[in-house]
Amino acid sequence: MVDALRPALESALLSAGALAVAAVLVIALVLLVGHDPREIATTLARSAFGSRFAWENTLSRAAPLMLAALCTAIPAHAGLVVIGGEGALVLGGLAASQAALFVADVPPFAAIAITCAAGMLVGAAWIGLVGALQQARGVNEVISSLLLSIIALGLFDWLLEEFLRDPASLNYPATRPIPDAARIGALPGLDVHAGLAVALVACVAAWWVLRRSVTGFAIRVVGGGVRAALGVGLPVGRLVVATCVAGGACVGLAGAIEVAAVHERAGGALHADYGNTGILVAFLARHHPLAIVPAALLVGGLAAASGPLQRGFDLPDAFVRIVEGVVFLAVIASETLRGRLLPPAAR
Amino acid sequence: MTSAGLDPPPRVEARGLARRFGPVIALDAADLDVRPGSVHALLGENGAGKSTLAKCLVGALAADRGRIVVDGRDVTLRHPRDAHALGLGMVWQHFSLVPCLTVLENLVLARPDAPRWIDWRHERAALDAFLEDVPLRIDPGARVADLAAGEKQRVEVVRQLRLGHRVLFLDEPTSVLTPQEADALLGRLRALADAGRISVVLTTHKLDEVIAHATHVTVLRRGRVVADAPLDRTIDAATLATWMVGHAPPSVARPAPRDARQPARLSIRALRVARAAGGPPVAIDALDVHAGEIVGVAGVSGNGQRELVEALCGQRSVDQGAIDVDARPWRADRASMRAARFGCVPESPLANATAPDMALADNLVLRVFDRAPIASRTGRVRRDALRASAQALAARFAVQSGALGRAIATLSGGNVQRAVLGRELVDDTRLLVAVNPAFGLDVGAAADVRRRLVELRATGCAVLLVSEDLDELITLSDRIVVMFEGRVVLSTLGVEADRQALGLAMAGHSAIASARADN
Amino acid sequence: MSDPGLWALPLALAGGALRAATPYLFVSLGECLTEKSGRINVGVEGILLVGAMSAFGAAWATGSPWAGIAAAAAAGAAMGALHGALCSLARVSHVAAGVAILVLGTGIAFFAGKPFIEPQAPTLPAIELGAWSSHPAVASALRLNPLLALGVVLAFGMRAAFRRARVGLAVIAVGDDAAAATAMGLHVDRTRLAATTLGGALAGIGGASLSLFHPTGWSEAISGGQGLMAMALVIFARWDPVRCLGAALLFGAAGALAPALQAAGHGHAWQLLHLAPHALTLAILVTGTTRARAMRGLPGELAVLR
Amino acid sequence: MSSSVAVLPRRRALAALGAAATVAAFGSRPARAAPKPVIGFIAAGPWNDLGYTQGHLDGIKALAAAMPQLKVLKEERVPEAVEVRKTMQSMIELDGANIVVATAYGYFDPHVLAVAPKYPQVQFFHCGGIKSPQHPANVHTYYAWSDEVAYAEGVTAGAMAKTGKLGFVGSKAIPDLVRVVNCFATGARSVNPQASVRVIFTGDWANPAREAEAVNALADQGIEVIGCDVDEPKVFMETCERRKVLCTGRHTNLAALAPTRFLTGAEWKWATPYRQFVDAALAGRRLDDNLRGAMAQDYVRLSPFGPGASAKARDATTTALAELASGKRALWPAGLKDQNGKVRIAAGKPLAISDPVLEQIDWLAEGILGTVKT
Repeated sequence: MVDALRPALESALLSAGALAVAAVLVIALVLLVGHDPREIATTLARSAFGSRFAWENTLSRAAPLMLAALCTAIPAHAGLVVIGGEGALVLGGLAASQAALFVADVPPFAAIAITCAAGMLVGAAWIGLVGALQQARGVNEVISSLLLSIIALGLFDWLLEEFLRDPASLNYPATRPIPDAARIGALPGLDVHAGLAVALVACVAAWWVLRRSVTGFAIRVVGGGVRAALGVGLPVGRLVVATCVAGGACVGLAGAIEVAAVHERAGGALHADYGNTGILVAFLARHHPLAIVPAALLVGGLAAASGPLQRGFDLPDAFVRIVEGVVFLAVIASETLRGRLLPPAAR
Repeated sequence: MTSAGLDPPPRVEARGLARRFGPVIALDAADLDVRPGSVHALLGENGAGKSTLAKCLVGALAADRGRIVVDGRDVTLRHPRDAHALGLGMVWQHFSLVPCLTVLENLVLARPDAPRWIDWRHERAALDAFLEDVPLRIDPGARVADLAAGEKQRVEVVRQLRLGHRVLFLDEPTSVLTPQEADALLGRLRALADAGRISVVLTTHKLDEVIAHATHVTVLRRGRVVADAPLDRTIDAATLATWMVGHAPPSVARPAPRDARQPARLSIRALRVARAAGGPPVAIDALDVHAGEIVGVAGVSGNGQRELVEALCGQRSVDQGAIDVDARPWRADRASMRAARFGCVPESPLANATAPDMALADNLVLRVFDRAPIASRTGRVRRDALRASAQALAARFAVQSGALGRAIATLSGGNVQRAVLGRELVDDTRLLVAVNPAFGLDVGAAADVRRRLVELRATGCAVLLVSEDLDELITLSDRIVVMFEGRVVLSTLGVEADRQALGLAMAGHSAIASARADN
Repeated sequence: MSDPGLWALPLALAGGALRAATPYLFVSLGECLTEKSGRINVGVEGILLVGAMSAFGAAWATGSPWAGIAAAAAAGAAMGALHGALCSLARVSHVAAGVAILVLGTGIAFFAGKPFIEPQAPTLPAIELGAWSSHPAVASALRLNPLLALGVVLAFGMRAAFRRARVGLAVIAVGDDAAAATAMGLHVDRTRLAATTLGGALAGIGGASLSLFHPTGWSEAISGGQGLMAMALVIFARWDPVRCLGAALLFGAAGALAPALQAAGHGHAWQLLHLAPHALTLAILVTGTTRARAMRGLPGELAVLR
Repeated sequence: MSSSVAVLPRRRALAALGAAATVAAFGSRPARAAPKPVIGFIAAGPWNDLGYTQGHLDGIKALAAAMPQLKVLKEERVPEAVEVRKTMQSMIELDGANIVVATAYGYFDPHVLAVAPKYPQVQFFHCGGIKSPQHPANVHTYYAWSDEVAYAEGVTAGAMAKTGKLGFVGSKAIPDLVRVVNCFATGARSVNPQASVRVIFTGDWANPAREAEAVNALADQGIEVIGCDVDEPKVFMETCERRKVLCTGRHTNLAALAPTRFLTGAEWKWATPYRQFVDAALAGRRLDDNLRGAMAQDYVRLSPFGPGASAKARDATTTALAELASGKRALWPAGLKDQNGKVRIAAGKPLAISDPVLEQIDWLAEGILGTVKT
């Protein structure tokens, strides 16, 4: 077998195996609560991927998850575990909603660009701070990103309710609606907003930069061996902070798109857990930017199936959470077999 | 709990012990006789086999052949537990103390019979009583993390004694100690041994220590015992040095001396770099490497060579002083490295010079991936060009073919070494820092590496060669400096290099002498 | 009765501290134990929920709140053991394992907890320390959670164990330097698994305190991020169980500050008050760490955690 | 788009609302004959939360019990984001729903408004939103005004509080809550002019720990009766019982949670509008754009008095309700001042419950201690 194909094949085998194990566990759970696993499976598959509408449903839910996952996946290439995307997402959305208020008379394309740029800027600054603290002071990025995320959520509430609330938003406290120019519409011929295209482009771009470009190569060297990276003169600090800035920009963009394509304003509903679910997606994808797409589709598909499962089987929403948890558990546990499943050929 | 001094130490003998690691014969039919109450030095260069011998005797390593006899009885030591039962224990080079706990806590926790609930007053009293009897000064209440290396070493020794061990093996015990600390520690151990309470076996390079503190010496070279004698006044440092390093074979490849002095490419002035493991900082007042010159750095490992190399490679920050390359301050960033055509082969290349989980091919191109032909104009990594470059670099030192796509961590140590050499010793290198470049290679490959170094020198490259192999240094170097305790203590021309003088300097002989002279 | 006004503030803070401290205390003690052994569990929020749900369910089914506590401890231990087992697998990220615990724990708690939202279960009897006072506010502030009493004992007990018990020192040793601990003959993986399991059990009991004492009842909003808060608290307390107690009381008081100020008629920017503990923890983290030296008290093995 | 848009007067949304809201009347214009109704309900919280969402669940259950042959769909914990759009579509596309009821405030603008035009044959009902003429024709809103029941609660509370010190725990300072607090205070002051109401907003729709802390803070201040409007008041009630503070309920009948301290409560009765949705669909009739109801329309009700309520308080409450119903007493009386003493309702012009001004009220009435965003 060609050596170069081994890692890819091993990843595929591991994922397949993990999904199979997860399926067995879920089937056991379904039997335990007294349903027919075949019916559940059929409903799940049908409502997630079984029709044009199901695909639209799944894709709509997956789109923000892809961008949010990049917030964890990109810094992971430089060796950082960032789990604070949620806070950067809502702050990015809030910034976008404010920037959009100034672009009413700007041509739509520019208005959208400015709106998104504002979200990206704030997200980048927020997560960039995580990288900067890690490089400058050695503060563990897991903990600092978590704390900063919680702080961001509190700041969001405070800014929204004290300063930015539109009095006309009445019973759903929110900022003023953004002008039409800044709104993002649906993809042509598809009932999914254009944020999906942005997310796909971002994943492909992240893949290209991280896996194909010279800069990405340098980033992976930093993540793979800091000492070697220093030894060949790579600017480790700058690269680490850059990955955080890029990841933050992605999740901030997710917030901006939520505002521009879905909410048309920033309100409490921006805090819809995409940032946290994104962490799950990133780990499911083993931080590979292209694998984020199927991973997000899996998680989005499960979410899409939640409704039909609730309605058809009277299963609570939490059922899908358990399935998510079991799948995730199996996938990360399977990582331990890497390198052992297909050991490299002996000399 | 046993109290010190009750049981006399057992006599420990090794008869014809042998051990090989793959093709390397680490120990070849070695004999050793450790008599009760002796301080027995195992002297030898790196790789001479002294640590292997010691490890076999404490059950940390199984011998392939030979017998171990304790108090006249043949014993089998499969595990350190077996050695513990016989009263044999080892103080390792790397401390096995938990940094955040106190000395007393460490000592108690290490005891297999530690009580579930510990009465610290009782333990403290017991330790104090124990220490009254043992001339080792330690502060039981101090946190290990706050201790200097010498204090830690004393704690390790006390721990062995507290565990009831009567024959203590110390692996390079003074490598991280100041001369004063080393003197004090070994003096105390000698006193205990003289009192007949313990035997000590210490592996060392340092001749002064042997002369000052040992009662017996066994000298090993390339896995064989070359000398074994009680120490008396007839044995001086010069004799030991000769035993240890042998008589050099005539050098075959000694390069012709450069006729004209080239300008200094690397220039170090008043450098101060903090040491990783504590201890005195690296302090180099002046060191120059000129174009077309190989400067060898001799010294026992752990005397600051590593920190010097790390500072040069940008892996460690410089506290004070200047490193200049081509008369400009050295920034160790990619642009400067490129401009200086800098190459570096550090020790433990897998950990220090590779991204272990990345493919061999990727690791081979770490110096060139951001330039044509690998980097395209658009900033893309061209995989075909990368593969071609990697293939070419791999071929230079015959790295396992067909492994280019494999994670480099899955390759053998020799292959990793060759891969890093292939990457760093390219033809246009103009400034090279290399640490043990031939380490782990077979004879042919080692010769190839050395030939390559000479070729580089001939093309005007400046080479700083850090090596634990004196033969290699003497053969290749235009000048040799010896590092001891972070300082350059000797500088000599390669052609004039005297093995004995080098050996003495490496062992700190001249340093101690000059330090004493200064006072 | 006269209007106590701002004078009620210290009393409210004291009462709030005593009421709200218990879950913080147990979760942080559990996390402290886990982190001392060199592991981190970012999924404690999930364990807190599982604990609250199972405590309520068991108390409801058996009629005994103590059975509820036992159930919470068992469920928490199971989740902790799962986390510990995941972490002991080579190449598995501790953080990812924690996220798995968070998702799975939340799912299990919400799924199995559906039937327990509406019923009422017996709650833990309070220790009425304030019975002497005729002032109802004083009496109420001093209605002590028996679990808090247990937690105080536990905090001091844990500190004592970390100082005096062989097993406590062993946990510290494996968490500070696994290589040295192994050289000492300690079993690193086994010790860590035990610590993580026990840590999970404690977090479960923290959940029991939520559903059986304060604020009582099972609802999906019951934890309100207190598990995440407790993670910050461990850092705030610099990995010392008794300081965890102090920090838990402080964080509890901080939670009572905003409503107490509003009740006294001072209601501005109180949203930010809820952030104070996190911001303070971050500040401590940033000022306490330098590139060269990890924060004092930080278990050595945590510095390299992934 | 259906032609019914045209018949709506082109007025501002709030004005439209005011006109339409005197009764929850049926529109008179018949629509096309509808197929068999399938009704889908969507909630942001968990169904059985003993709170806001439970209020809807009770209505759904009553509807299902009354019409066993009706196909009823429901989905919980649907975020107010793209999820709710897809859930609405999923109910329509996969399960054939032709009536969609969205119960969370955040669902309306833009989510319901965005999905509705894609399914003109489906009727969308949103709880709490306000439809304006430019919104899609098949969108309706419905809501129940709790002003009278809150006033009644206030009367009971005021009559029970010897010192006149009342408290109130709210989630967010939104107009709907401000209305309720103001009516609560006005009611209390109608029996005890010295009564004061200290209000605490927790900032979260549901945060049991903070709500319990709020009750404790109020109780520590010597407050005798506490009202509430949070999404999940279970813990609020239990804490009041424990602190031996009288309390009033919200959303559903919570008497069991505070057996000795429960006075009364403001309950929704969503079964009424839900029945109207289905009946209208069956009859092929079109409902008003903005359906509103209060006590008279059986959209809300007062919980039966609990043991905590004295006979005097019960009488005062019953009297007050009767006087409100007969118009003898004004719910929003002329000359009502805000907490700073500024007159907010002009003399001689009491406000009707349906007055659109109340939909965006942002001031607290006299006697209330607390702040809303200024």
